[in-house]
Amino acid sequence: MRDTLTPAEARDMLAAVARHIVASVDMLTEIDQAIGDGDHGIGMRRGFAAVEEAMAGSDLQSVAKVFKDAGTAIMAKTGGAAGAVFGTLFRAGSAAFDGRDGMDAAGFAGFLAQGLDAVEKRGGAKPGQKTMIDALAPAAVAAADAAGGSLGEAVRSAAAAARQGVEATKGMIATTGKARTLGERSLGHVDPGAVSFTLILESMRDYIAA
Amino acid sequence: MRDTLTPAEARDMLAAVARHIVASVDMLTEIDQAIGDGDHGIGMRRGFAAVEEAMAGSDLQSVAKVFKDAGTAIMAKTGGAAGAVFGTLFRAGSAAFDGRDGMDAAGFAGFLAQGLDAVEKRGGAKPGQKTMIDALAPAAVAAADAAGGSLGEAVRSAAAAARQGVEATKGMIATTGKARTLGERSLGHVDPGAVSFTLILESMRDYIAA
Amino acid sequence: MARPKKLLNNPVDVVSELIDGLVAASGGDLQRLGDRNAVVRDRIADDKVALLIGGGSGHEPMFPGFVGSNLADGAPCGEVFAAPTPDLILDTLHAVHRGRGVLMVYGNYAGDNMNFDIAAELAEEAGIVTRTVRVWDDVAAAPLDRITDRRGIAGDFFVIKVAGGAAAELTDLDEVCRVAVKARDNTRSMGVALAAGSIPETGERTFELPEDELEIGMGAHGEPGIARRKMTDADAIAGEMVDRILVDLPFQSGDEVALLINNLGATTQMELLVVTRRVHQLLKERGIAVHRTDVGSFLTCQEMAGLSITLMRLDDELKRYLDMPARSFAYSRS
Amino acid sequence: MARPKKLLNNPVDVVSELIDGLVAASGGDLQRLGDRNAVVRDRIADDKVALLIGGGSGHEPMFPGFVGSNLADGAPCGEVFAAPTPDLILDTLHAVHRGRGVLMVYGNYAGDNMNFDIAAELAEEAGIVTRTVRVWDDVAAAPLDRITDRRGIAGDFFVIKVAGGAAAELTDLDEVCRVAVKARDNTRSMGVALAAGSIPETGERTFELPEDELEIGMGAHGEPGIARRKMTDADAIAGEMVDRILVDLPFQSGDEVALLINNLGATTQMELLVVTRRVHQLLKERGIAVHRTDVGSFLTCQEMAGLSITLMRLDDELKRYLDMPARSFAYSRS
Ligand SMILES: Nc1ncnc2c1ncn2[C@@H]1O[C@H](COP(=O)(O)OP(=O)(O)O)[C@@H](O)[C@H]1O
Ligand SMILES: Nc1ncnc2c1ncn2[C@@H]1O[C@H](COP(=O)(O)OP(=O)(O)O)[C@@H](O)[C@H]1O
Ligand SMILES: [Mg+2]
Ligand SMILES: [Mg+2]
Ligand SMILES: [Mg+2]
Ligand SMILES: [Mg+2]
Repeated sequence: MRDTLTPAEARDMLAAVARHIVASVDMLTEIDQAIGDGDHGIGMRRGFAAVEEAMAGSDLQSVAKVFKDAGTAIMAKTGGAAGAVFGTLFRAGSAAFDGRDGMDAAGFAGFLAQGLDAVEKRGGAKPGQKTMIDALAPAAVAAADAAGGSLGEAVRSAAAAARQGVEATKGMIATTGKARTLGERSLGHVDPGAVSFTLILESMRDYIAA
Repeated sequence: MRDTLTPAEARDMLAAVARHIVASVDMLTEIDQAIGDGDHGIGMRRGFAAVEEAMAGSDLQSVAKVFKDAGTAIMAKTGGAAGAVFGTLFRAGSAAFDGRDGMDAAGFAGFLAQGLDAVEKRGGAKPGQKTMIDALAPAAVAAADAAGGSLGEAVRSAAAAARQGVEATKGMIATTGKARTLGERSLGHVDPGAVSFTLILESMRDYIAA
Repeated sequence: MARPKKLLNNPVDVVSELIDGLVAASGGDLQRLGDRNAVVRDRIADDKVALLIGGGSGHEPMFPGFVGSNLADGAPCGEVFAAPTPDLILDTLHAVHRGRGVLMVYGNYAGDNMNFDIAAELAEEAGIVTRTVRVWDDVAAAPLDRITDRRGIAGDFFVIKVAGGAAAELTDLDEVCRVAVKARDNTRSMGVALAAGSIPETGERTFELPEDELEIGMGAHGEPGIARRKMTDADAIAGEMVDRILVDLPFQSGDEVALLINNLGATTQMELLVVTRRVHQLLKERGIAVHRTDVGSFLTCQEMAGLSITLMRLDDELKRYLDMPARSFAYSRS
Repeated sequence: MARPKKLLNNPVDVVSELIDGLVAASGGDLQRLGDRNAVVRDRIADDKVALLIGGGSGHEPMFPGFVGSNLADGAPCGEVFAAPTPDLILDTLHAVHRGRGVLMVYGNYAGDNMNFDIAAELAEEAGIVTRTVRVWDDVAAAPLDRITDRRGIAGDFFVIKVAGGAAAELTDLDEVCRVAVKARDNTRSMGVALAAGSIPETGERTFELPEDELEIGMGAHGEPGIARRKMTDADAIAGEMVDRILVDLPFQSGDEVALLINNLGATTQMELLVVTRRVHQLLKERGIAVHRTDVGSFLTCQEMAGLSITLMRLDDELKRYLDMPARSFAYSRS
């Protein structure tokens, strides 16, 4: 268990995240078929395959740079709502690592907080509208609560909060994105973007724990 | 059993023929689905529904007129290959009754012979090409052979020959009409127009026998 | 396979209703022939050689969608997949005739041939001179030595476009006919079907194709083609089709052609464009120059999935008439 | 329900391949942006206000089919059903910019909004002025008091046509934007789906509809509509759709409108025309005059069966730009 990640470790972690997302394409697509247009999996695969490539070429200057490179790759390759949302999360969130040598719990909490802020500004959605924000917002809260402790603990606790957030989206009626017009019919289904976000955190958690 | 039909009887007979064809729409359509474009039944229904109407309004001047009126109705309403072929059969064939008071065996044989001649000229098809000609031609031969006898016998014998002709079309490869490009795949299927022609004769036979 | 779902009223009235829709959409350019299933242009120039086209319905926009300026003057519309009756053809013929005779262009099918021939004979009795050009562009329908046994498919469009241009400019029926024959003789097509269309009145598909197969050379009513293949990629199919088309005329290096990629009904534009791309590549490899490309629904077969490829070899005269501006429901070009 | 059969190569390359086809078919009028998935006009007048349109692919001919003269100047094309990336939008924006700013017109979807907004911010940093008009014509997507939550569907076409005309004539970006906003604000649409389309890369249909039902208000990606109905006749469905559209703006007796009957993919032209006929009848009954009617495939959803109805209320200004001649892959008018 590492408590502060070097830029190289952050890069390896994001490469592992990328592989995990790419491997989840079918599950994510299926979820989007239920309440969206059925392309979330293939979109995330495009974006995170690019992240894996970008990580191989990332120059390890800093954790901020590594996260920003990941965000740039997502933004450039994913397309759709997910590309803008996850690209914004990584690019805006990366600023939380500016001036920090490595990635620690406080940095991680800052990443989620600043990422959340930017995503809300970008898309205008708020918690409760059945988007990835419903996993991101509770994760940000949990990480802030754990910001004084270990990185492993902060990420674990954020991932658990995100997973709960995913469950909570089942009870929400979508009011943004392509699920918007489903109305009540969106009840009972989880939000695909929220699932993707949670997979990202869970995969970070597993990397750190390993 | 009538041996010479009056114009009124000829009209009633063709009305009965028309009802029989209209009632056979599904069977004829199914046969055309196998080797044609699947519309033979509905085409014949259009034409023979018009025959029934025309018969109700036919002026009973002569058998020739009654048959010609039927042919005109078929020509005007059926469309497709069948409209031209059966319209031509009735219109050209009706000339065989010119100058005759009623419809007897010789007139009937002339109807088929002159009708056959006109249909061959119109469409350029010859026996063996898997068309209604393969029922019409043997029926015309049988009727000619029976032309000296009773009308009932002539029609019965022509209908039987037509039915055999239908069976024989199973062994033929279509070289005209929409079944043309089926090639060997048309083997084993009967020709829809040949079936229609046979239904016409069988229905005449039943009317005369009743 | 499930029956296709269709948004229709009583299917018996479908031809009449679609003509009403076409006339409404034309904004006055088209008129219906009384209450008959035929359309004629609102204004036809005096002394013009008339161009009459037509055939069975169910192939929209063919034929009525190509009645318009520098295109056809009128079209009798038969019931679905059934040639129009001689009466209807004759009445439409009378409506478009302007004293210089009528050229009739239609697809080469037994039903159309017989019904148009009967109408032509009746017209002749009424003193109207007609000429006939039957389109037989489908190379899959018969070998070259029996070319007159071939069906007319999307190549109809090129012949109509050229004949329409010629009929707008030339004043002699035989001259217009000569140009149309030249267009016909230089046109070759082939189709491929992935799934069947259906006839509204029966609701039944006109053929069955296994889930993993396609048929090359399928006709516009579902008449069988020349080969079934396991589903494979678009480039392979396009290659096989182009090969069979090129060898037939034959088209040769140095030729200039017009290309038509026709949607048989339910195929996505995406697929049409992928095939367009491949055909362009193949023609370039063979040294054949593409003068112009049309992509879209020209001769459909209800909701049949599939497409056809048509090539017309051009000379200066064909090019001139093909390139003339035109305006109709289904084809407008400036 | 069986997976739709498609004639494609590797579905991952489908957008790139369809753009090659489109550029080939354009005969030089369109250029591809390097090896990117975007098309731009071959010649764009100096000093012209540029019109940029775009969105996810899979809706062909929307958007790239409407890049042409008096229409749009360029279109970045996202992957199937996915908004284009900011990078792609920005690069296309640079390619069409001629110094007078860029109007961006696209459908109102979260993904498009965010990606185009990011591109606009980056453009601004580079000194290029942009304006945005999001099309939200789908009355089924949200109530009128939340109109900015509505989706953009086939009404995109009217806004593009009018904006394209305005951008060709007017020299001020804000003026072009004003006209496009007016077009958008006077446009209302609704769709009905009978069967689902599919995404090439997954091969799966985007929704399931029982064999005997249709869905009114279905979105262009299969987003649910407002009502499921048992299959019924075309006139009943057209009536329900027209009612909901008319009441929304509202369109009133004395209004003059443009009408668009759009094929969502696999529907026959026969069906489109039957509905065209009915909509004309209904509008006539309501005292609404139809200035022009377009029927065909404008914004499709792969092989979805169904259609949409769009009305735009006209004034002299809108009519003028709508009626301007235009020429592109998917829309030519003289
Ligand atoms: N305004 C928004 N703010 C945050 N997340 C959003 C917003 N709109 C959509 N999303 C997220 O994007 C996901 C859909 O992504 P994806 O399917 O890739 O894009 P698209 O909706 O363009 O098909 C949704 O599940 C949701 O989590
Ligand atoms: N040239 C021809 N001569 C005689 N009969 C023909 C000819 N062509 C077709 N037929 C007959 O017409 C029948 C088909 O009729 P129908 O299905 O109504 O017309 P279509 O082929 O136009 O769909 C064939 O079964 C055949 O018997
Ligand atoms: Mg999606
Ligand atoms: Mg038939
Ligand atoms: Mg037929
Ligand atoms: Mg999407």
